[in-house]
Amino acid sequence: MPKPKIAFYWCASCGGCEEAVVDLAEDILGVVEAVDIVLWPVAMDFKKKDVEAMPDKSIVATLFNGAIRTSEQEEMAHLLRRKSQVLIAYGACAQMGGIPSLANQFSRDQLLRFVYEQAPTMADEPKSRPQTSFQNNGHALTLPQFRNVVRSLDQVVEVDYCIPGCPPTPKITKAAVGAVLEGKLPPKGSVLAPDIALCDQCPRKGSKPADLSFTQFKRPHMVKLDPELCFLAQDVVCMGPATRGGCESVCTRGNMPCSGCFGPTSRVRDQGAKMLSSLCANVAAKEEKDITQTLSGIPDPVGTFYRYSLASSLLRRKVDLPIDAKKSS
Amino acid sequence: MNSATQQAWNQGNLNANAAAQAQRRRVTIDPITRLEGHGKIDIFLDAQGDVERAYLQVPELRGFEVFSIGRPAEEMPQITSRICGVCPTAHHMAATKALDDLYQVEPPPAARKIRELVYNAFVLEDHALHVYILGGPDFIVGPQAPPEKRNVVGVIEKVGVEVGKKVITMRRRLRELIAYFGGKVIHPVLGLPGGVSKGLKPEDLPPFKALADDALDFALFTLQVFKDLVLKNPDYVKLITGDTYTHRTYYMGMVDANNKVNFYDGLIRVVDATGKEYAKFPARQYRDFVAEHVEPWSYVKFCFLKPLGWHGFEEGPQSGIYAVAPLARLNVADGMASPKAQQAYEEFFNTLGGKPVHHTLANHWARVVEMIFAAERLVELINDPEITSSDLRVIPTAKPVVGVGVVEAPRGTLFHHYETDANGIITKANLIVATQNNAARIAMSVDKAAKGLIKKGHVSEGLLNMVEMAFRAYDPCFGCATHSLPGHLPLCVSIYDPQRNLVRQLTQS
Amino acid sequence: MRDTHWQPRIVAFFCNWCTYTAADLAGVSRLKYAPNVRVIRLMCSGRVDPQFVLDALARGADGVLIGGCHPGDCHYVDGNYKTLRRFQLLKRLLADMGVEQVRLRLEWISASEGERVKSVINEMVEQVRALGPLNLPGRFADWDREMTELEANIRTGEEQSARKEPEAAHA
Amino acid sequence: MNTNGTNGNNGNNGDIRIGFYICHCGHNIAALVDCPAVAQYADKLPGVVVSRDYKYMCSDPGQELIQQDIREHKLNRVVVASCSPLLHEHTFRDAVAAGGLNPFFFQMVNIREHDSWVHTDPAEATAKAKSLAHAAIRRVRFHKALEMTRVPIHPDVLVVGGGITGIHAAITLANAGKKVFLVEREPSIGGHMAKFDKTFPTLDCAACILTPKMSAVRSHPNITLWTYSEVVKVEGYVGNYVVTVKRKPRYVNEELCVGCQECIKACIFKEPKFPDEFNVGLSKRKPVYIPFPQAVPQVVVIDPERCIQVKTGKCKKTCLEACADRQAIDFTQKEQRVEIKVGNIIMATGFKLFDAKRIPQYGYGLYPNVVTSLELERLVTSSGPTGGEIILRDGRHPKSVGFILCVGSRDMKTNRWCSRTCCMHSMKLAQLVREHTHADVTVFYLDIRAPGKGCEEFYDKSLKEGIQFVRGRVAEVTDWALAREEEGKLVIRVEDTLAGFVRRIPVDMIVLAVGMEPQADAQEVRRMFNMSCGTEGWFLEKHPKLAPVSTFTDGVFIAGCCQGPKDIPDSIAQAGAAAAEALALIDKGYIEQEPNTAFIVEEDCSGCKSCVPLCPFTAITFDATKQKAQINAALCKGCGTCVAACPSGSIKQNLFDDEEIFSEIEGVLAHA
Repeated sequence: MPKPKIAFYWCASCGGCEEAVVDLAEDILGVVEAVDIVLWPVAMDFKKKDVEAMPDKSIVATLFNGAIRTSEQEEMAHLLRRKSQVLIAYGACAQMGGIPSLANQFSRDQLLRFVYEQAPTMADEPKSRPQTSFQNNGHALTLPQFRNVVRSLDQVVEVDYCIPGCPPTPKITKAAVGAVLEGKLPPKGSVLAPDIALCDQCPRKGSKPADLSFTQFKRPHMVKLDPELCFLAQDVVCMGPATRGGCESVCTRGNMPCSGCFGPTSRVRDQGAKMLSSLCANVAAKEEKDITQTLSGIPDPVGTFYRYSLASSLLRRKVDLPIDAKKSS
Repeated sequence: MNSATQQAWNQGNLNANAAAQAQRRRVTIDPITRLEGHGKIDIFLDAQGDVERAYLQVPELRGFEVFSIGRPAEEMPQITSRICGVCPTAHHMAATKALDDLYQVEPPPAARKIRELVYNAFVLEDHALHVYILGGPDFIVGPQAPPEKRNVVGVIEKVGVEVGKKVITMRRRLRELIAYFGGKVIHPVLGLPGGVSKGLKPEDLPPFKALADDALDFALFTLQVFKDLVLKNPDYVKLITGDTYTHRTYYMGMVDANNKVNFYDGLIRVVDATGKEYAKFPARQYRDFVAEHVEPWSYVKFCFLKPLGWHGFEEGPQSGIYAVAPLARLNVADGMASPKAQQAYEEFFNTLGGKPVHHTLANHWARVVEMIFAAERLVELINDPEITSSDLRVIPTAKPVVGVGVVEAPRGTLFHHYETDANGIITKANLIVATQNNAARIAMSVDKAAKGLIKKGHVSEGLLNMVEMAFRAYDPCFGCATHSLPGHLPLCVSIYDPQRNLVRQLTQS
Repeated sequence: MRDTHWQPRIVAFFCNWCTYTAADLAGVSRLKYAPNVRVIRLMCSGRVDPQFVLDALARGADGVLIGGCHPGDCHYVDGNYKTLRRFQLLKRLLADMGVEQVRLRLEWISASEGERVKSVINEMVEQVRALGPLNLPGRFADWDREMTELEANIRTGEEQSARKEPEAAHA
Repeated sequence: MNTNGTNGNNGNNGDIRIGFYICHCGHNIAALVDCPAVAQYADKLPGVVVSRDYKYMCSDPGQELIQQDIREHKLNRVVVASCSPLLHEHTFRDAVAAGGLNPFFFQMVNIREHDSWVHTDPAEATAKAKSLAHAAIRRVRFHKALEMTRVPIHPDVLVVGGGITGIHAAITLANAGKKVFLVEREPSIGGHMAKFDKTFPTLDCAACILTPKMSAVRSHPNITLWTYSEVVKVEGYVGNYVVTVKRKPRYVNEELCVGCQECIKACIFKEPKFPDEFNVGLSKRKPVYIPFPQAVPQVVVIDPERCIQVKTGKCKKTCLEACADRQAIDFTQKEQRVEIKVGNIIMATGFKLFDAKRIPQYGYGLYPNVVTSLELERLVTSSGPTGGEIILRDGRHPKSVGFILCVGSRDMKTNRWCSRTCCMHSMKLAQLVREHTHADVTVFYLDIRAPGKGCEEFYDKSLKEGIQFVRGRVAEVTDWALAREEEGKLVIRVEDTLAGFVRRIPVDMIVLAVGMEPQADAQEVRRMFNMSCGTEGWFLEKHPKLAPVSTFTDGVFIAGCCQGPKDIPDSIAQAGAAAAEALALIDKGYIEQEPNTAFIVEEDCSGCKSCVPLCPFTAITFDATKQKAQINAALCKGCGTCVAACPSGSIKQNLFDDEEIFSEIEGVLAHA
């Protein structure tokens, strides 16, 4: 019996997800024995045509990381969707847009203009920008189109499962891959991680008082962080209560608060809104100006509450940004 | 959607076939690398089948500089680490240092030492990854070896199972040290302006002391492996010193007060192709020396020395193109700040004909020299009595305005530059990523290698690999991408079982 | 496209005890106000999950109105304070996300203030009307059009040919 | 077993079969909303099996229609679009239950108060009705079978306020065998009524009718009377309130004091020196005093602000000596806080009088002979500071007296409302003035309001007794004489709106008929008791007609002037009504509550504790063993604040769950 085919692919991501799989090396040996990895750009020579040549649905599962920002990434998402029985969004970027989707607060033009024209080190005169197609001495060169919107994978193609995290931990990756191979998959659409918030497993859980209310929020650099005490009890915003567990509390063990990379639980549609709701409800102030004062300790609500999930949030993108229809950027 | 997409592809294929008739021959290596996204090389051949021009393209952009705007500055170490999951620690540290500068705050000695400890551990494990798994196979196994051998599997066959174990164990242990301080090894969280979030408990010290000693042994062992397998092979030496991979450019790197190599802190020094100091400046002055150029065919920006200006992809003293990363660092420094590394440094230059060395492939060796230095720093730092101090933070009080931080990432000089409002909210960010410094030289290398190697339309797997070697030596972040393992096994995962035993499937091909 | 027929749509979340009752009173008093508001009854404005606000906007509401008891009047002691605090930060968040301030409004309307239901609704409808449609479903569709135009962005022939070539090269 | 329908069609599994009904409400809805069109629209929505419009859904045939359809069409969800759910939700739930369905498989759409009555455009009103119906039809799908929760009622009652209203309510309840706690802020019960001489329109002696009731309170075995005490905290909910009462130290042991008043005589202050509150400052008292002769309890009180011993600890304590071996005086008393459990609370906190100084043109506080109606009341009382003699400040008897009505009432600049009693009260005083002094009396009025039983006759009597009535709002009171006859007098300048010219009328004494206002601390009090106030600040009844003594908080009732100005008979009637409401609850033994409680899904809860401090009813606790939060359903009032706040979505709420509300949002936006 031929081994099941597995593929890995990346898009707008940092490569940390790939590293995470590499870090898993010693652990998933058993799994690897059992599968045939047909595509893994980080480790193997990859030819798109080879994938195109595969029969549809011939890949048992594709672990797809990274958000979608370019036309090329969209194409690959469609291609791999066609070729895969199970398409898994691997990591926060594929699942929710990730940190790159914070770019959804800015227009494509703002982005390109700054990077290629306004950056303090830009020296060219006249200014120019990369072109999606360019002729150079008869050499036709193309670049993929840079999209207006950063998208999570499920906003481009249908996704069967998600493995959360920035990056996902070896433990949940191993469990997920095992589940795929054993065919013991939960209902479609599930996130393959515990469906309970991080506090459940946080070593600091016990230190949080049951009557906590906030008179101020302190930014982490403003306070000497107690290595044992719940961050919220130190007035430092921690996304743990609104974030799915399963990461083994690595950040709080590193004495920094959770920033939410595992995304919300299945019962929450918008991670940021929920965290905002919970934190604000527990603000002590009653007078409008005192409330404002307390909340001024959260200077960047979007970046704080949607650090990894802006693309998949209910609003998705700063709503008044233009759509630049031009093909060349 | 699926059917529409299918149609689109069909249409595209039709067009392709039609266009193919009219096209000159063309070779695409896609994708190859990872800067921000993958890279690809397009090589254009002329009618004779010789290379007209090879382009290294980076087809992706994420725009961190822009979406950093509006974020609290103290979040930058964590946000910018997502630029790269391979070298998150480098971004994390550059950002953290930029925050120190922003808030004009000096971390307590223990915090500084922890940062350096973590950072050197990171450089060491990252270099080890490259030497043994990503770039190394080019040499250890040989550039013309069959592809299924030209990977870590082949390396292990050549150097032995025990070595393979050693590499993997050492990387794991080093990464555990990073995770101890940083929470996680991929995207650590320890950096804060004026210190680090977490210290070292005295009871946790002994295993790390042992690790540091083992790391030094390992680094020295690696040098020996390199000497045995590469330097003793005249073909390889010829390859390294051959013209195909040689450019006479400027070099940039960080040096300490004694002009010795330092990864974490110091001044940026630039030397010209003769090794003469061209400039030496603190991070804050980077804008006087570094500028960027845009090519319409790549999303990556090409750095050059600002006073010299951009003159296209060319060598020579008038061209502002410069190199960073191990070879550049060795070229700009007067030596290494630790004895064994100094020894290796001297051997390096003595062997390759004195300073500066212009052979791109010498980067591999320079990397090994740096591994020794990183390991020696580890030993020094972990034995520093202050390393277990709990005095880890200075709470900033200054009004933030602008901060620039620089570190030597494994892949070269990395600048983070932030400007903020009085509340410490980012109003402007500029990032000069390590590989960007090298981008122009890499492009030249690829072009030169392609031209030198591909003749009369003869393109073999081995030749393509040698083209790839031109940029892989720079280790441009996931230079590994093209390391094919057509023998089905992914290179990193298939080697050891949980008991760290080498497993049979390795020979499968 | 249908600007001439466009009417603002406002989703309102009214607490059972004060604002909903006040809206009943407005009815009993036969006050006349703009028909653009759809009221969803909740027991307390404290039940208004910011997700509801975002969901309503994302589903096509041009504005969201939250009505609760006056501070100190909450039937549940201080549910409305929780709403006020959420509202403050949510409003900032919406501003950061490009949603105009008047599209989200919080009003304290006691059970006896039927008149205020009328004036608040009329005022808000006019303010939102002046802004024009938010139409997020339409904007989402506009954003995603770049994906449906995939054909146009598929590599043109020359590139596709390149993809064919390596085979020859390897041969 | 199929008739009760609790199995098959009640379950959440299987097909959803919705019946939709739109009510014409005669013309109330149908005049504006195209009901058949809405019914047609609803008929096409997913899950709708039956869709009808009908003239009066709340009528018996209307309800029967629903029940019949439930049986015939096997409906398992019902939506009715008609009036406000606050009015008829129970009606239709009962109808649905009678049809064999769980009553909570029902959702109501408000298209009368929120639609047909407030809009004018039929097309827009119809569109709105459709989208509201759509929302309900989507929502009802998620409804679950629920049961009303029963909360047992603690039989004891707290009455707050010891005026005539509170007294009557307390006695009524006590007579029914219920234990009553009567809490009064002042040292004695009696309230305003105790200060009155006679009461209108019968002119019977106020003390004669009040004193026996006060005594009854004192002696009733079922009444615990706490004077000089205030409620400081109210927790819990209907049937189970926990109330904290602050008992201020009176430095006299109530059990031991027999009211002999020897201590007052013996006080180091030989003469009364301090304004006497009971006589509105018209007389003086000592630091140790008894508020008035009939005070209940008959116990002295020591004013801590005046008593040298309390203030400095350096008094000879002659009072102690006078009290001798009774040892009732106790300077070591401290403020006490007592916690009591009661099932119902009756608020009878009364009113305060308008401060006449707020209308400076009437000269109160400036001219000594401008007095308030209550001051005059004390003057005419035989037990008052002057022994019933009506005298001016200089001791003369007034020859002419003017009454200015509506001072702080029916006045856009102060209070808009009519205080209801001042016309009658003023006429009563006018008659008494006539009787006592034979002075000329002129009443300046806007309208004479005499609607109570015997009141119009009393007005007639006043006219017959020669009291002058001048219609018009008095512009000012001045002592600036323009004519000889005005010298040494107070001149009332008024536009006589009947005569049609401005008059100047000189008098010796002016009585300001000050109106009633909510108590100064009404806002704090209502917050403490979780009640609402109208815009004027009076405690708000649940329904002005149908539930005049109920509040929006179950188990808290209001009676007397705290709800709005009223006279003694009305106050007593409300006191009885409130007592009856409380008795009804107590004797039923339990109250049914909406099962809209929140609950935590244990396996989903991460134990982050974010919800715990949010609950004002302390229904949420943290289970340290399980490391999860949990909600005590008996304490939960169903506000849903914790549901909205749970950062991991692990709290659900019956009747208002996320999916129900999200589906409503989707529904109201589905129909453009």
